[in-house]
Amino acid sequence: MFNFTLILPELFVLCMVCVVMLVDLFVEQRQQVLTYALTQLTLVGAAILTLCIYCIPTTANFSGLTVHDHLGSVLKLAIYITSFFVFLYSRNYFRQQNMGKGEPYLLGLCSILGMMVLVSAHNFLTLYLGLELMSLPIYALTALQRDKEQALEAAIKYFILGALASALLLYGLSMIYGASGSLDITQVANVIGANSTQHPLIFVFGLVFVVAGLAFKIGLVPFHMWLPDVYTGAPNAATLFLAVAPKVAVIGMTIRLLVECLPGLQVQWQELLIVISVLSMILGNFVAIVQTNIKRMLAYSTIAHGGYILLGFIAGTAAGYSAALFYTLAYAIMSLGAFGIITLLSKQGFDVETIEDLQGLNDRNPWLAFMMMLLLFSMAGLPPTIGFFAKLSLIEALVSTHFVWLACIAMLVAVIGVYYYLRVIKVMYFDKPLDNKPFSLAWDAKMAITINGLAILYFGIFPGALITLCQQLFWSGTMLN
Amino acid sequence: MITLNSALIVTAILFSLSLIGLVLNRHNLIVLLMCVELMLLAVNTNFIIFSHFLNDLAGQVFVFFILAVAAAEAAIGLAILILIFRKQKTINVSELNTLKG
Amino acid sequence: MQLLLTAILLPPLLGAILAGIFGTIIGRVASHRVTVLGVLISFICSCIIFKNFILDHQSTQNIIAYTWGTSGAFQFNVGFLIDNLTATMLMVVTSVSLLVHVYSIGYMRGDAGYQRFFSYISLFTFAMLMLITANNFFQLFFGWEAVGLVSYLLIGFWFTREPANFGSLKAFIVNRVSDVGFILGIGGVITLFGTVDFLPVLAQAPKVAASLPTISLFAGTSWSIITVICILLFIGAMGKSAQMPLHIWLPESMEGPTPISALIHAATMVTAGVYMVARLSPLYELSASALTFILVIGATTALFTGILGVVQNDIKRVIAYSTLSQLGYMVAALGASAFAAGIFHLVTHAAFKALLFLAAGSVILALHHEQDMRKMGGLRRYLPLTYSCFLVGALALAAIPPFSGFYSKDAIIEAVHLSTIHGASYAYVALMIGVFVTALYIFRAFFMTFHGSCSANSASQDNIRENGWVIWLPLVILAIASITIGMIVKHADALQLALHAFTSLPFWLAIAGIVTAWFCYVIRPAIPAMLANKFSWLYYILIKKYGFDDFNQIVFVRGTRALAQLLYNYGDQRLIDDGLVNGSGRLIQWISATLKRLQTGYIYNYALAMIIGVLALVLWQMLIA
Amino acid sequence: MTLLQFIFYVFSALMLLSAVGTIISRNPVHGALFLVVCFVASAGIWLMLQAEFLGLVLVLVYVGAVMTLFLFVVMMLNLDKLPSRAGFKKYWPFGILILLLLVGLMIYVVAPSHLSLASNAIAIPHPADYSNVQALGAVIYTQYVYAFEIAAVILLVAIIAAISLAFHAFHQDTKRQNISKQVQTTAAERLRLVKNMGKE
Repeated sequence: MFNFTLILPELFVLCMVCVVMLVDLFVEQRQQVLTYALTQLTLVGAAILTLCIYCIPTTANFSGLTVHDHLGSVLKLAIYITSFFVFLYSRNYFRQQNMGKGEPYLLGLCSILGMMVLVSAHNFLTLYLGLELMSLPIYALTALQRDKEQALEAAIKYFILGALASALLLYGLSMIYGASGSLDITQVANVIGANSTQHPLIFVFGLVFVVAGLAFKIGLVPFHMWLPDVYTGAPNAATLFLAVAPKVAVIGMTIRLLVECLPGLQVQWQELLIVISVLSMILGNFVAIVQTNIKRMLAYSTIAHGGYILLGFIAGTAAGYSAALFYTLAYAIMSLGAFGIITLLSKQGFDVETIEDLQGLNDRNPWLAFMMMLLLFSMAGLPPTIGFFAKLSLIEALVSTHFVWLACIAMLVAVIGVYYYLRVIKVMYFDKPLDNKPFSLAWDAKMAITINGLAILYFGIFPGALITLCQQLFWSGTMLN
Repeated sequence: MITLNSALIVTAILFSLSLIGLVLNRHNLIVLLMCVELMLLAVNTNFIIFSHFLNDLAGQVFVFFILAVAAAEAAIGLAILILIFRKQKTINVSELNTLKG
Repeated sequence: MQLLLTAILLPPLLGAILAGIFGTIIGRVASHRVTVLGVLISFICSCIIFKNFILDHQSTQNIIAYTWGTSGAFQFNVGFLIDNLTATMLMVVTSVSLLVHVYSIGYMRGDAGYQRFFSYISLFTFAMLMLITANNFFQLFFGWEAVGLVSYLLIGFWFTREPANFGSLKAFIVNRVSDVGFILGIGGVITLFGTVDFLPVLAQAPKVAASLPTISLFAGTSWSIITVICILLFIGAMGKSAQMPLHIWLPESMEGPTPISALIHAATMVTAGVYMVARLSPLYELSASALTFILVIGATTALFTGILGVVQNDIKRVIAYSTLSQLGYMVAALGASAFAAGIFHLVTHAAFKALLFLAAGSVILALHHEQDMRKMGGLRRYLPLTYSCFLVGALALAAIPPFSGFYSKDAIIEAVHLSTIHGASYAYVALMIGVFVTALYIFRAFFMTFHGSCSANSASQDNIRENGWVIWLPLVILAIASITIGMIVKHADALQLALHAFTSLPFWLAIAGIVTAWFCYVIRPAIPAMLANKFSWLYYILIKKYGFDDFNQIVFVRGTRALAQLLYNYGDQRLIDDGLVNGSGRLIQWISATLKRLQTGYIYNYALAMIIGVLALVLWQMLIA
Repeated sequence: MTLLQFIFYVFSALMLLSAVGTIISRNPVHGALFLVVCFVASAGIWLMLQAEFLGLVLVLVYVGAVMTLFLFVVMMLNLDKLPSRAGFKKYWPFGILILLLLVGLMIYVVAPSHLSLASNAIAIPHPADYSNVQALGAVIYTQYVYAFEIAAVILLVAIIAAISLAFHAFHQDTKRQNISKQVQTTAAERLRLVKNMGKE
């Protein structure tokens, strides 16, 4: 009933949280590198532990509160890897912006623990706790730049709207609990599956609230409004953190809730998601065009990407889910690089904010500009980058389930999207820099950004392995029910 | 004998009242935090109602944890609120709109 | 096998990358060394494959290296199909490429774009190898386009020269026109067979053809789909293999460096069309109409472009028209279903045409880039080696036994003679006259260049001497090949065939051509001028190359420009720019700005949006439930 | 109407009215106090629904700790000026609309024709010796121990976050006690003898 081997990664991260906290208390300000190193070590260790238990077959653990399966493990690995890069990119930023000693790392690790709980949750209770454990540190992280009004404003907006979304989600979950009599994902799925033709209305009622909660966390219209403000106002490193791994975790949660728990209500949630997805793609791409702030522009593009991810769920087939997951991973890599570069470019007392701040980046650091170009190409979905394949597989899944009109809309707005990505490239390559000083990077950051950028290309040219991995996760038999 | 319908309708009213509070309050940030507490109270009551009528303890356990989380949430929310007051000397919701567009 | 193929394909690519990207760093010598080494490796590996398949008769191999992508039931594979045809082509491509690489070391010495040149030809070799090893249409198309691209780059290699730019542009555009046919053909294959791999397509073809699928291209007409696909694919081949009327780019391509003319525009790339048709021969066999079309086009090209060669004065252009004519022979062989004869001629032609080009290049180099034959003459004394090599090439081209050209051309003429499809008799006559014309123009060039009085000014005469070994060694090797290939292939009855030639019409036609050339350009040099005066209208037509260029210039170029101007003024500027682009741009801007205003910055508005959103969705779901 | 029902409605009314009070009060102190009333009333309802332990916890933890925290913060912020209720006056019909919509939907959804549970679920009254605390404790520390640990981490996060946000250490004008310096002090530093120059 209690198999501690299967939660070794979580246990390890939890222990390391305590270690980091204590170490951080007793080391001097200038030996901060220790906290950083321990944090990265935690991620590496957790990754190794996760890989060690990867092959253990799917098991429900802790009386069904959590589940060990390949989906969870893959998502966890994605979370470790992206977070590793996030900390690497933000290290200097944390130091220069005076965001405290070890707090960012500590909060980040707690949040990562929450994500781990979230993606392997198998009960509404763990789902909720994981979600909150993931979100609460991010609220704090956003406000950690305590002298900046915008950061505080972003934090309180994020906090209050996030609490509202949690409450909506809980309200929905309470309805589903009431109607099904259980909190366990498998049991709820069984109850709903039992009378699949006619559901009590209360299920649909609860479902809408659940979808609203999920849509808020992914950042989808009309629950998206926090997203541009938080992305813009938060310190660049916090934006970087909250744009990447939590997205992956929340998509994992969406899979758990919609695909594993509520497949019986697929007809209903498909309808909801279609509306939300179309609105998101349109609004995200349109409003991004008129932005002058690069973080805000990317925030709106995030909304659009969220809409694209939903397309996979709308398709409602294994191919669709795997396409959605693949898109999510692709998006994680892309936004990791894009926000990473923005974070790296920020100097003491100078945050990269507007698109003009990137002017003539090619003259200052051609490699960085090239990487940014790759990332933007990928976001725009141009071959031979991973973004292209991600979009392609989504469209394919849609077309094979006869949502051709939806695929057409997706392609159309994607074309509009290309415009604002290209504008950034134009600014980087053809405008004169405001500041002629060459911009150099530390070796580790340079290496990380190179790996990140080349991953975009690598998975664009050889997407086979990753696609196959995503597909295998949704083969029947690998899931618990 | 309390009926399920009436109990659920009461919590629905409580839930919508807290939503209204969130939307209509334009001046005091702290009231927004209180509205969040109200919302969670409505949800909690919902769970307890269902737990009661289903004869299932799981709902109560859920409430137990929601209470813990809500307390943590309140602490963080208030901390941010204090920071804002320190920086801007106001907690007026309608003055917090530098980020927009 | 896969390893061997990798060893064939990758070294030229690596060489190209090294010489192209790091050329300035590693220097000139290292650049040619890496590229020559790369091609040498693939040559050696090709020899192994050649031995396995041709000599040891290994069976056909179809290898799928890796799956590049999947779209529905559709797979894009990178794969290789190796059989006798591929093995032969590998041998031709790598050997000629190797010799040209070596030759270029001498020919390109001192050129500013030395590294770039070697990078290009190595890249070309890679692309050509991809083309001939492909096992599916997509990879074939990749190679097809890549060789076209390199060809375009190399024709315009000296991009400061106006004709070079013009020539490269022309080559590019003509090939694009034919590509339309090719792509449509591939599309047809996909729709009809549902796959792009050669083997399944060819295996299914008879079954599919038996059901007589038809398509209505124009209202009321009904075409066999197989014929349509074959002709569309052949249109692609017409562009690449320069068949009338898409031949106009090949003479212009002579603006590139001479080694390129030898490698790309004589021996390898232009034969891609022939290779493609031969590769798909089972498909073509199913359509008699397509074969007739091919036969007529091939024979026409063989005769009429050959005639043009008679009036050219630029030595490279003469050989270029000769290439056109010989490609016509190959295509005619394909049309007569003599695919083996066509490929045989391809192989022998590769040897002697490369030889002729390289010999001409040697002359040009010795005369400091002088290409006009009227300014040459009597070079026999100064360039004895080049002279004899050119003679070997010319004899092979004129199909004099026992030189290699004789065997292949004889096979083609015999096949056309025996063919019973429509147009075969026309083709036979055209090819026969072509034999005479071939001998005439090549010996005309030969006599004008090497015999007669020396017209080069006396000051530079002393400077004319043979070039270094990197130049003459490839010449000698190719000359030996030109003499022997035919005999090696037909080893059993080579002698018998050669003896038989003395009683056949083509042989005497060729001899007549040589004698005519000798008489007109050595004995009585006044005759050509007189004839030109007397038949000035004919001469004019020939000089104008039957008016193809002018026709294109007037109808297509000017017509297109006028149409483009019209479309630009009304379509582009008014409708698209003002209406659609700017209009939709303005619309998008307006929508964006409006949506942007919704983001007010107030928490309560955000919360309101969420609440309205959730309530609207609930209401909607309740109403439809 | 049974007595139980009557008590339920009284508590419900109290809860809802104080909720209204919370959201419309101009003075945050009043708002917080209304919220306390609301919590207490709902704790009463929870008791009636046989969730005795949680009812008590609500009063103890929520009213006793969280609401105290709220009040504490309100006092600390020292909001001298009471804000106007302009927005409320203008938009309250809109609020009523939301209320009616949601409640209407709820009534529709939980109508016995749509929710079988509503008509046939009958809560079984627990025997007199039933201990809600014991039952909850039994599952929380066994079946739900994983969730319990996560909740503990969440509370830890709350501590870390609250301290790292509100702690003033990085500001130079903060007045702080340096205990080691305080302990190491010597007699000379403590007492300085000043000669009184004024009068003998």
